[in-house]
Amino acid sequence: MDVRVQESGFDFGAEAAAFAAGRRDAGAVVTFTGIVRDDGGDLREMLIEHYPGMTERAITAIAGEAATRWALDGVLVIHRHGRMTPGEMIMMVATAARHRADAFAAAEFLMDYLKSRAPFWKKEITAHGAAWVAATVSDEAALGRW
Amino acid sequence: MDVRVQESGFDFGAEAAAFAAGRRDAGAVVTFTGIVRDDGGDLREMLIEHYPGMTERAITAIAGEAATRWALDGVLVIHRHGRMTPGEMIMMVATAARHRADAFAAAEFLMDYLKSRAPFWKKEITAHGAAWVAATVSDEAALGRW
Amino acid sequence: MTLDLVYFAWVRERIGVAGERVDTGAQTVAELVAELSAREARYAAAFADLSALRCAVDQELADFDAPLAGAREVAFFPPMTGG
Amino acid sequence: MTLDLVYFAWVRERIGVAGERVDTGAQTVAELVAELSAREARYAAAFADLSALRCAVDQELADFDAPLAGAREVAFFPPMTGG
Repeated sequence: MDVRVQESGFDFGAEAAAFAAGRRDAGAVVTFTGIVRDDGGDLREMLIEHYPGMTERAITAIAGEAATRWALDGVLVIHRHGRMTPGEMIMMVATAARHRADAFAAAEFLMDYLKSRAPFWKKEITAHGAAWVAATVSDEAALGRW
Repeated sequence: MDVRVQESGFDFGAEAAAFAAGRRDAGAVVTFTGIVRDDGGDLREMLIEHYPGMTERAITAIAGEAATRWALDGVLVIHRHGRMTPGEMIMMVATAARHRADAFAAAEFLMDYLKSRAPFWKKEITAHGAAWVAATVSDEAALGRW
Repeated sequence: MTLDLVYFAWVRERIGVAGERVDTGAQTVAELVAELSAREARYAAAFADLSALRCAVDQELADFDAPLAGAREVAFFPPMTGG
Repeated sequence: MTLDLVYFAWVRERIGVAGERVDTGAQTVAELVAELSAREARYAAAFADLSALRCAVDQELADFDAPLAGAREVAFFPPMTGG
Protein backbone atom coordinates (compact mmCIF):
# COMPACT_ATOMS: atom_id res chain seq x y z
CA MET A 1 0.00 0.00 0.00
CA ASP A 2 1.46 3.32 -1.10
CA VAL A 3 -0.16 6.54 0.20
CA ARG A 4 1.30 9.95 -0.62
CA VAL A 5 -0.02 13.39 0.33
CA GLN A 6 2.04 16.09 -1.32
CA GLU A 7 2.03 19.66 -2.57
CA SER A 8 4.04 18.97 -5.69
CA GLY A 9 2.63 17.65 -8.94
CA PHE A 10 3.06 14.04 -9.99
CA ASP A 11 3.70 12.31 -13.30
CA PHE A 12 0.50 10.33 -13.88
CA GLY A 13 1.90 8.30 -16.78
CA ALA A 14 5.06 7.36 -14.95
CA GLU A 15 3.16 6.48 -11.77
CA ALA A 16 0.61 4.39 -13.66
CA ALA A 17 3.34 2.58 -15.60
CA ALA A 18 5.40 1.88 -12.47
CA PHE A 19 2.33 0.62 -10.63
CA ALA A 20 1.41 -1.81 -13.42
CA ALA A 21 4.95 -2.92 -14.25
CA GLY A 22 6.03 -6.46 -13.54
CA ARG A 23 2.69 -7.71 -12.25
CA ARG A 24 2.58 -11.36 -13.31
CA ASP A 25 0.00 -12.30 -10.67
CA ALA A 26 -2.46 -9.43 -11.07
CA GLY A 27 -4.34 -9.50 -14.35
CA ALA A 28 -6.18 -6.22 -13.82
CA VAL A 29 -5.04 -2.68 -13.06
CA VAL A 30 -7.48 0.21 -12.71
CA THR A 31 -6.48 3.85 -12.32
CA PHE A 32 -8.52 6.94 -11.59
CA THR A 33 -7.23 10.46 -12.05
CA GLY A 34 -8.95 13.63 -10.92
CA ILE A 35 -8.24 16.77 -12.94
CA VAL A 36 -8.96 20.42 -12.09
CA ARG A 37 -12.00 21.17 -14.25
CA ASP A 38 -12.79 24.63 -15.52
CA ASP A 39 -16.56 24.52 -15.91
CA GLY A 40 -17.34 28.18 -16.41
CA GLY A 41 -14.17 29.00 -18.27
CA ASP A 42 -13.15 31.53 -15.63
CA LEU A 43 -11.41 29.38 -13.02
CA ARG A 44 -8.00 30.84 -12.26
CA GLU A 45 -6.85 28.30 -9.73
CA MET A 46 -7.96 25.75 -7.21
CA LEU A 47 -6.65 25.77 -3.67
CA ILE A 48 -6.81 22.55 -1.69
CA GLU A 49 -6.48 22.77 2.08
CA HIS A 50 -5.94 19.64 4.13
CA TYR A 51 -5.45 18.50 7.72
CA PRO A 52 -1.80 17.42 8.02
CA GLY A 53 -1.48 14.24 10.01
CA MET A 54 -5.12 13.27 9.80
CA THR A 55 -5.00 13.19 5.99
CA GLU A 56 -2.43 10.40 5.75
CA ARG A 57 -4.13 8.55 8.57
CA ALA A 58 -7.58 8.76 6.97
CA ILE A 59 -6.37 7.71 3.52
CA THR A 60 -4.38 4.81 4.95
CA ALA A 61 -7.48 3.64 6.84
CA ILE A 62 -9.60 3.88 3.67
CA ALA A 63 -7.02 1.94 1.65
CA GLY A 64 -6.77 -0.65 4.43
CA GLU A 65 -10.53 -1.08 4.41
CA ALA A 66 -10.44 -1.61 0.63
CA ALA A 67 -7.77 -4.28 1.09
CA THR A 68 -9.99 -6.19 3.52
CA ARG A 69 -13.02 -6.04 1.23
CA TRP A 70 -11.43 -7.07 -2.06
CA ALA A 71 -8.61 -9.38 -3.13
CA LEU A 72 -6.05 -6.73 -4.09
CA ASP A 73 -2.42 -7.08 -5.08
CA GLY A 74 -1.67 -3.38 -4.76
CA VAL A 75 -3.12 0.02 -3.89
CA LEU A 76 -1.69 3.46 -4.67
CA VAL A 77 -3.16 6.80 -3.59
CA ILE A 78 -1.55 10.16 -4.41
CA HIS A 79 -3.42 13.32 -3.36
CA ARG A 80 -2.13 16.85 -3.71
CA HIS A 81 -2.83 19.93 -1.64
CA GLY A 82 -2.02 23.59 -2.27
CA ARG A 83 -2.54 25.57 -5.45
CA MET A 84 -3.21 24.13 -8.87
CA THR A 85 -4.55 25.40 -12.18
CA PRO A 86 -7.16 24.01 -14.64
CA GLY A 87 -5.95 20.86 -16.37
CA GLU A 88 -3.59 19.94 -13.53
CA MET A 89 -4.02 16.59 -11.85
CA ILE A 90 -5.32 16.71 -8.30
CA MET A 91 -4.97 13.09 -7.34
CA MET A 92 -4.87 9.50 -8.55
CA VAL A 93 -5.67 6.07 -7.24
CA ALA A 94 -4.56 2.75 -8.70
CA THR A 95 -5.62 -0.77 -7.80
CA ALA A 96 -4.27 -4.13 -8.93
CA ALA A 97 -6.13 -7.43 -8.60
CA ARG A 98 -6.39 -10.86 -10.19
CA HIS A 99 -9.92 -10.08 -11.33
CA ARG A 100 -11.19 -6.91 -12.92
CA ALA A 101 -14.34 -6.71 -10.78
CA ASP A 102 -12.19 -6.39 -7.63
CA ALA A 103 -9.90 -3.77 -9.16
CA PHE A 104 -12.86 -1.67 -10.36
CA ALA A 105 -14.86 -1.96 -7.13
CA ALA A 106 -11.87 -1.07 -4.95
CA ALA A 107 -11.00 1.97 -7.08
CA GLU A 108 -14.60 3.25 -6.93
CA PHE A 109 -14.76 2.63 -3.19
CA LEU A 110 -11.49 4.53 -2.66
CA MET A 111 -12.79 7.46 -4.69
CA ASP A 112 -16.14 7.60 -2.89
CA TYR A 113 -14.41 7.62 0.49
CA LEU A 114 -11.68 10.05 -0.51
CA LYS A 115 -14.37 12.46 -1.72
CA SER A 116 -16.25 12.58 1.57
CA ARG A 117 -14.06 11.14 4.32
CA ALA A 118 -10.53 12.38 3.71
CA PRO A 119 -9.89 15.85 5.17
CA PHE A 120 -9.47 17.95 2.03
CA TRP A 121 -11.32 21.14 1.19
CA LYS A 122 -11.36 22.73 -2.26
CA LYS A 123 -11.56 26.47 -2.88
CA GLU A 124 -12.08 27.88 -6.36
CA ILE A 125 -10.57 31.22 -7.29
CA THR A 126 -12.20 32.90 -10.29
CA ALA A 127 -12.14 36.42 -11.70
CA HIS A 128 -15.19 37.09 -9.52
CA GLY A 129 -13.71 35.98 -6.23
CA ALA A 130 -13.05 32.88 -4.18
CA ALA A 131 -15.53 30.27 -2.96
CA TRP A 132 -15.29 27.01 -1.06
CA VAL A 133 -16.62 24.07 -3.04
CA ALA A 134 -19.70 22.66 -1.33
CA ALA A 135 -19.98 18.95 -0.65
CA THR A 136 -22.64 17.37 -2.84
CA VAL A 137 -25.54 15.23 -1.72
CA SER A 138 -24.63 12.69 -4.40
CA ASP A 139 -21.09 12.32 -3.06
CA GLU A 140 -22.42 11.63 0.43
CA ALA A 141 -25.07 9.28 -0.99
CA ALA A 142 -22.40 7.35 -2.92
CA LEU A 143 -21.07 6.00 0.38
CA GLY A 144 -24.36 4.23 0.96
CA ARG A 145 -23.67 1.58 -1.64
CA TRP A 146 -20.66 0.06 0.14
CA MET B 1 -12.88 7.83 -30.04
CA ASP B 2 -9.58 6.04 -30.59
CA VAL B 3 -9.64 2.28 -31.30
CA ARG B 4 -6.46 0.36 -32.08
CA VAL B 5 -6.04 -3.36 -32.73
CA GLN B 6 -2.38 -4.23 -33.06
CA GLU B 7 0.19 -6.97 -32.70
CA SER B 8 2.88 -4.77 -31.19
CA GLY B 9 3.12 -3.84 -27.54
CA PHE B 10 2.10 -0.42 -26.28
CA ASP B 11 3.44 1.97 -23.67
CA PHE B 12 0.70 2.03 -21.03
CA GLY B 13 2.17 4.96 -19.10
CA ALA B 14 2.65 7.08 -22.21
CA GLU B 15 -0.83 6.24 -23.53
CA ALA B 16 -2.48 6.97 -20.18
CA ALA B 17 -0.60 10.27 -19.83
CA ALA B 18 -1.41 11.37 -23.39
CA PHE B 19 -5.08 10.47 -22.90
CA ALA B 20 -5.37 12.49 -19.70
CA ALA B 21 -3.22 15.44 -20.83
CA GLY B 22 -4.80 18.81 -21.38
CA ARG B 23 -8.31 17.87 -20.30
CA ARG B 24 -9.71 21.03 -18.72
CA ASP B 25 -13.34 19.97 -19.21
CA ALA B 26 -13.17 16.37 -18.02
CA GLY B 27 -12.55 16.03 -14.31
CA ALA B 28 -12.29 12.24 -14.28
CA VAL B 29 -10.12 9.77 -16.19
CA VAL B 30 -10.36 6.01 -15.62
CA THR B 31 -8.02 3.45 -17.16
CA PHE B 32 -8.10 -0.32 -17.16
CA THR B 33 -5.17 -2.48 -18.17
CA GLY B 34 -5.22 -6.25 -18.66
CA ILE B 35 -1.97 -8.09 -18.03
CA VAL B 36 -1.00 -11.67 -18.96
CA ARG B 37 -1.30 -13.49 -15.64
CA ASP B 38 0.72 -16.56 -14.83
CA ASP B 39 -1.50 -18.39 -12.35
CA GLY B 40 0.19 -21.74 -12.18
CA GLY B 41 3.70 -20.40 -12.64
CA ASP B 42 4.16 -22.47 -15.79
CA LEU B 43 2.68 -20.24 -18.48
CA ARG B 44 5.18 -19.78 -21.29
CA GLU B 45 3.13 -17.54 -23.51
CA MET B 46 -0.33 -16.46 -24.45
CA LEU B 47 -1.49 -16.44 -28.04
CA ILE B 48 -4.40 -14.20 -28.97
CA GLU B 49 -6.21 -14.89 -32.23
CA HIS B 50 -8.65 -12.37 -33.62
CA TYR B 51 -10.98 -11.83 -36.58
CA PRO B 52 -9.41 -9.05 -38.68
CA GLY B 53 -12.00 -6.60 -39.89
CA MET B 54 -14.70 -7.67 -37.48
CA THR B 55 -12.51 -6.85 -34.47
CA GLU B 56 -12.22 -3.13 -35.22
CA ARG B 57 -15.87 -3.00 -36.20
CA ALA B 58 -17.04 -4.71 -32.99
CA ILE B 59 -14.87 -2.57 -30.70
CA THR B 60 -15.94 0.63 -32.44
CA ALA B 61 -19.59 -0.39 -32.00
CA ILE B 62 -19.03 -1.12 -28.29
CA ALA B 63 -17.27 2.21 -27.78
CA GLY B 64 -20.03 4.00 -29.66
CA GLU B 65 -22.63 2.36 -27.44
CA ALA B 66 -20.73 3.55 -24.36
CA ALA B 67 -20.70 7.09 -25.76
CA THR B 68 -24.48 7.06 -26.11
CA ARG B 69 -25.03 5.75 -22.58
CA TRP B 70 -22.71 8.05 -20.64
CA ALA B 71 -21.52 11.65 -20.95
CA LEU B 72 -17.97 10.97 -22.11
CA ASP B 73 -15.27 13.36 -23.30
CA GLY B 74 -13.04 10.62 -24.64
CA VAL B 75 -12.65 6.86 -25.14
CA LEU B 76 -9.50 4.90 -25.95
CA VAL B 77 -9.28 1.16 -26.60
CA ILE B 78 -6.04 -0.64 -27.47
CA HIS B 79 -6.15 -4.43 -27.84
CA ARG B 80 -3.27 -6.62 -28.93
CA HIS B 81 -3.28 -9.93 -30.76
CA GLY B 82 -0.50 -12.41 -31.38
CA ARG B 83 2.04 -13.78 -28.90
CA MET B 84 2.77 -12.30 -25.49
CA THR B 85 4.46 -13.47 -22.30
CA PRO B 86 3.44 -13.25 -18.60
CA GLY B 87 3.55 -9.68 -17.31
CA GLU B 88 2.97 -8.16 -20.75
CA MET B 89 -0.02 -5.93 -21.24
CA ILE B 90 -2.79 -7.35 -23.40
CA MET B 91 -5.02 -4.32 -23.70
CA MET B 92 -6.15 -1.09 -22.13
CA VAL B 93 -9.20 1.10 -22.11
CA ALA B 94 -9.42 4.71 -20.96
CA THR B 95 -12.46 6.92 -20.44
CA ALA B 96 -12.73 10.64 -19.68
CA ALA B 97 -15.83 12.32 -18.29
CA ARG B 98 -16.91 15.31 -16.26
CA HIS B 99 -18.10 13.04 -13.47
CA ARG B 100 -16.35 10.01 -12.06
CA ALA B 101 -19.45 7.79 -12.06
CA ASP B 102 -19.70 8.08 -15.86
CA ALA B 103 -15.99 7.40 -16.39
CA PHE B 104 -16.10 4.32 -14.13
CA ALA B 105 -19.34 2.91 -15.56
CA ALA B 106 -18.19 3.36 -19.16
CA ALA B 107 -14.84 1.67 -18.48
CA GLU B 108 -16.54 -1.31 -16.82
CA PHE B 109 -19.09 -1.55 -19.63
CA LEU B 110 -16.31 -1.51 -22.24
CA MET B 111 -14.44 -4.26 -20.40
CA ASP B 112 -17.51 -6.46 -19.99
CA TYR B 113 -18.31 -6.19 -23.70
CA LEU B 114 -14.72 -6.58 -24.89
CA LYS B 115 -14.49 -9.79 -22.83
CA SER B 116 -17.48 -11.47 -24.44
CA ARG B 117 -18.40 -9.62 -27.63
CA ALA B 118 -15.15 -8.67 -29.34
CA PRO B 119 -13.76 -11.49 -31.51
CA PHE B 120 -10.61 -12.45 -29.63
CA TRP B 121 -9.64 -15.94 -28.48
CA LYS B 122 -6.89 -16.66 -25.99
CA LYS B 123 -4.70 -19.75 -26.04
CA GLU B 124 -2.33 -20.55 -23.20
CA ILE B 125 0.92 -22.36 -23.93
CA THR B 126 2.48 -24.06 -20.89
CA ALA B 127 5.18 -26.70 -20.43
CA HIS B 128 2.36 -29.25 -20.61
CA GLY B 129 0.85 -28.14 -23.87
CA ALA B 130 -1.53 -25.61 -25.34
CA ALA B 131 -5.17 -24.97 -24.45
CA TRP B 132 -7.80 -22.48 -25.51
CA VAL B 133 -9.08 -20.38 -22.61
CA ALA B 134 -12.76 -21.14 -22.00
CA ALA B 135 -15.26 -18.32 -21.72
CA THR B 136 -16.54 -18.01 -18.16
CA VAL B 137 -20.14 -17.97 -17.04
CA SER B 138 -19.37 -14.88 -14.92
CA ASP B 139 -18.09 -12.96 -17.95
CA GLU B 140 -21.27 -13.73 -19.86
CA ALA B 141 -23.38 -12.92 -16.80
CA ALA B 142 -21.60 -9.55 -16.39
CA LEU B 143 -23.33 -8.31 -19.55
CA GLY B 144 -26.69 -8.69 -17.84
CA ARG B 145 -26.18 -5.66 -15.66
CA TRP B 146 -26.06 -3.14 -18.50
CA MET C 1 -24.91 -19.12 -53.57
CA THR C 2 -21.19 -18.72 -52.98
CA LEU C 3 -20.05 -17.98 -49.42
CA ASP C 4 -16.70 -17.33 -47.79
CA LEU C 5 -16.46 -19.32 -44.57
CA VAL C 6 -13.91 -18.43 -41.87
CA TYR C 7 -13.08 -20.36 -38.72
CA PHE C 8 -11.32 -19.31 -35.53
CA ALA C 9 -9.67 -20.88 -32.48
CA TRP C 10 -10.50 -24.56 -31.93
CA VAL C 11 -13.14 -24.50 -34.68
CA ARG C 12 -10.35 -23.65 -37.12
CA GLU C 13 -8.14 -26.36 -35.64
CA ARG C 14 -10.83 -29.07 -35.87
CA ILE C 15 -11.84 -28.21 -39.42
CA GLY C 16 -8.21 -27.90 -40.42
CA VAL C 17 -8.42 -24.73 -42.50
CA ALA C 18 -8.74 -21.04 -41.62
CA GLY C 19 -11.29 -20.48 -44.34
CA GLU C 20 -12.76 -21.75 -47.59
CA ARG C 21 -15.23 -20.81 -50.30
CA VAL C 22 -18.34 -22.99 -50.62
CA ASP C 23 -21.38 -23.27 -52.86
CA THR C 24 -24.52 -23.84 -50.87
CA GLY C 25 -28.28 -23.76 -51.10
CA ALA C 26 -28.67 -23.26 -47.35
CA GLN C 27 -31.19 -20.60 -46.36
CA THR C 28 -29.96 -20.13 -42.79
CA VAL C 29 -26.75 -20.54 -40.81
CA ALA C 30 -28.24 -23.66 -39.19
CA GLU C 31 -28.90 -25.22 -42.60
CA LEU C 32 -25.34 -24.43 -43.63
CA VAL C 33 -24.05 -26.11 -40.47
CA ALA C 34 -26.17 -29.21 -41.19
CA GLU C 35 -24.95 -29.31 -44.79
CA LEU C 36 -21.29 -29.08 -43.78
CA SER C 37 -21.71 -31.61 -40.94
CA ALA C 38 -23.19 -34.13 -43.40
CA ARG C 39 -20.27 -33.58 -45.74
CA GLU C 40 -17.29 -34.68 -43.60
CA ALA C 41 -16.54 -35.90 -40.08
CA ARG C 42 -14.27 -32.94 -39.27
CA TYR C 43 -17.20 -30.53 -39.74
CA ALA C 44 -19.49 -32.78 -37.71
CA ALA C 45 -16.86 -32.76 -34.93
CA ALA C 46 -16.47 -28.98 -35.00
CA PHE C 47 -20.22 -28.33 -35.06
CA ALA C 48 -21.28 -31.14 -32.69
CA ASP C 49 -22.34 -28.80 -29.87
CA LEU C 50 -23.91 -25.60 -31.19
CA SER C 51 -24.25 -24.22 -27.65
CA ALA C 52 -20.43 -24.04 -27.55
CA LEU C 53 -20.34 -22.22 -30.87
CA ARG C 54 -20.93 -18.66 -32.04
CA CYS C 55 -21.34 -17.34 -35.56
CA ALA C 56 -21.14 -14.06 -37.43
CA VAL C 57 -22.68 -13.14 -40.78
CA ASP C 58 -20.74 -10.49 -42.66
CA GLN C 59 -18.76 -9.69 -39.51
CA GLU C 60 -21.79 -9.13 -37.27
CA LEU C 61 -22.69 -11.59 -34.51
CA ALA C 62 -25.74 -13.59 -35.57
CA ASP C 63 -28.04 -16.36 -34.38
CA PHE C 64 -27.98 -19.76 -36.01
CA ASP C 65 -31.41 -19.13 -37.49
CA ALA C 66 -30.14 -15.98 -39.25
CA PRO C 67 -30.96 -15.95 -43.01
CA LEU C 68 -28.09 -16.18 -45.48
CA ALA C 69 -29.76 -14.26 -48.32
CA GLY C 70 -27.29 -11.65 -49.53
CA ALA C 71 -24.53 -12.79 -47.17
CA ARG C 72 -20.93 -12.97 -48.36
CA GLU C 73 -18.98 -14.15 -45.31
CA VAL C 74 -19.96 -16.49 -42.48
CA ALA C 75 -17.67 -17.10 -39.49
CA PHE C 76 -17.75 -19.86 -36.87
CA PHE C 77 -15.89 -19.67 -33.56
CA PRO C 78 -16.11 -20.49 -29.85
CA PRO C 79 -17.37 -17.92 -27.30
CA MET C 80 -15.00 -14.97 -27.30
CA THR C 81 -12.36 -14.44 -24.63
CA GLY C 82 -11.00 -10.95 -25.15
CA GLY C 83 -10.06 -8.27 -22.66
CA MET D 1 -8.52 20.29 30.56
CA THR D 2 -6.30 21.82 27.90
CA LEU D 3 -7.21 21.16 24.27
CA ASP D 4 -5.66 22.09 20.95
CA LEU D 5 -8.36 23.29 18.59
CA VAL D 6 -7.82 23.39 14.82
CA TYR D 7 -10.07 24.87 12.16
CA PHE D 8 -10.21 24.36 8.40
CA ALA D 9 -11.70 25.98 5.30
CA TRP D 10 -14.49 28.49 6.00
CA VAL D 11 -14.58 27.54 9.68
CA ARG D 12 -10.99 28.74 9.93
CA GLU D 13 -11.84 31.90 7.99
CA ARG D 14 -14.83 32.75 10.17
CA ILE D 15 -13.04 32.16 13.44
CA GLY D 16 -10.00 33.99 12.12
CA VAL D 17 -7.29 31.63 13.36
CA ALA D 18 -6.04 28.24 12.16
CA GLY D 19 -5.81 26.92 15.69
CA GLU D 20 -5.59 27.79 19.36
CA ARG D 21 -5.14 26.20 22.76
CA VAL D 22 -8.08 26.44 25.18
CA ASP D 23 -8.88 25.47 28.75
CA THR D 24 -12.32 23.95 29.03
CA GLY D 25 -14.53 21.96 31.33
CA ALA D 26 -16.64 20.63 28.44
CA GLN D 27 -17.37 16.90 28.57
CA THR D 28 -18.37 16.53 24.92
CA VAL D 29 -17.67 18.20 21.59
CA ALA D 30 -21.17 19.71 21.69
CA GLU D 31 -20.49 21.26 25.10
CA LEU D 32 -17.24 22.69 23.77
CA VAL D 33 -19.09 24.18 20.80
CA ALA D 34 -21.66 25.77 23.16
CA GLU D 35 -18.90 27.14 25.38
CA LEU D 36 -17.03 28.70 22.45
CA SER D 37 -20.22 30.07 20.85
CA ALA D 38 -21.09 31.83 24.13
CA ARG D 39 -17.63 33.33 24.28
CA GLU D 40 -17.52 35.41 21.07
CA ALA D 41 -19.69 36.18 18.03
CA ARG D 42 -17.15 34.78 15.54
CA TYR D 43 -17.48 31.33 17.14
CA ALA D 44 -21.26 31.62 17.22
CA ALA D 45 -21.16 32.48 13.49
CA ALA D 46 -18.88 29.57 12.64
CA PHE D 47 -20.87 27.07 14.69
CA ALA D 48 -24.37 28.41 13.88
CA ASP D 49 -25.40 25.39 11.79
CA LEU D 50 -23.97 22.16 13.17
CA SER D 51 -25.46 20.17 10.27
CA ALA D 52 -22.99 22.01 7.99
CA LEU D 53 -20.10 21.16 10.29
CA ARG D 54 -17.94 18.11 10.90
CA CYS D 55 -15.51 17.44 13.73
CA ALA D 56 -12.62 15.16 14.54
CA VAL D 57 -11.22 14.19 17.93
CA ASP D 58 -7.53 13.34 17.87
CA GLN D 59 -7.64 13.16 14.06
CA GLU D 60 -10.52 10.69 13.88
CA LEU D 61 -13.95 11.76 12.60
CA ALA D 62 -16.33 12.01 15.56
CA ASP D 63 -19.95 12.86 16.38
CA PHE D 64 -20.78 16.02 18.29
CA ASP D 65 -21.77 13.97 21.30
CA ALA D 66 -18.32 12.33 21.42
CA PRO D 67 -16.70 12.56 24.89
CA LEU D 68 -13.60 14.71 25.30
CA ALA D 69 -12.04 12.73 28.18
CA GLY D 70 -8.40 12.08 27.29
CA ALA D 71 -8.61 14.05 24.05
CA ARG D 72 -5.74 16.33 22.99
CA GLU D 73 -6.83 17.80 19.67
CA VAL D 74 -10.28 18.71 18.36
CA ALA D 75 -10.85 19.87 14.78
CA PHE D 76 -13.83 21.66 13.20
CA PHE D 77 -14.41 21.88 9.47
CA PRO D 78 -17.07 21.77 6.75
CA PRO D 79 -17.97 18.52 4.94
CA MET D 80 -14.90 17.32 3.08
CA THR D 81 -14.44 17.78 -0.66
CA GLY D 82 -11.45 15.67 -1.61
CA GLY D 83 -10.82 13.50 -4.64
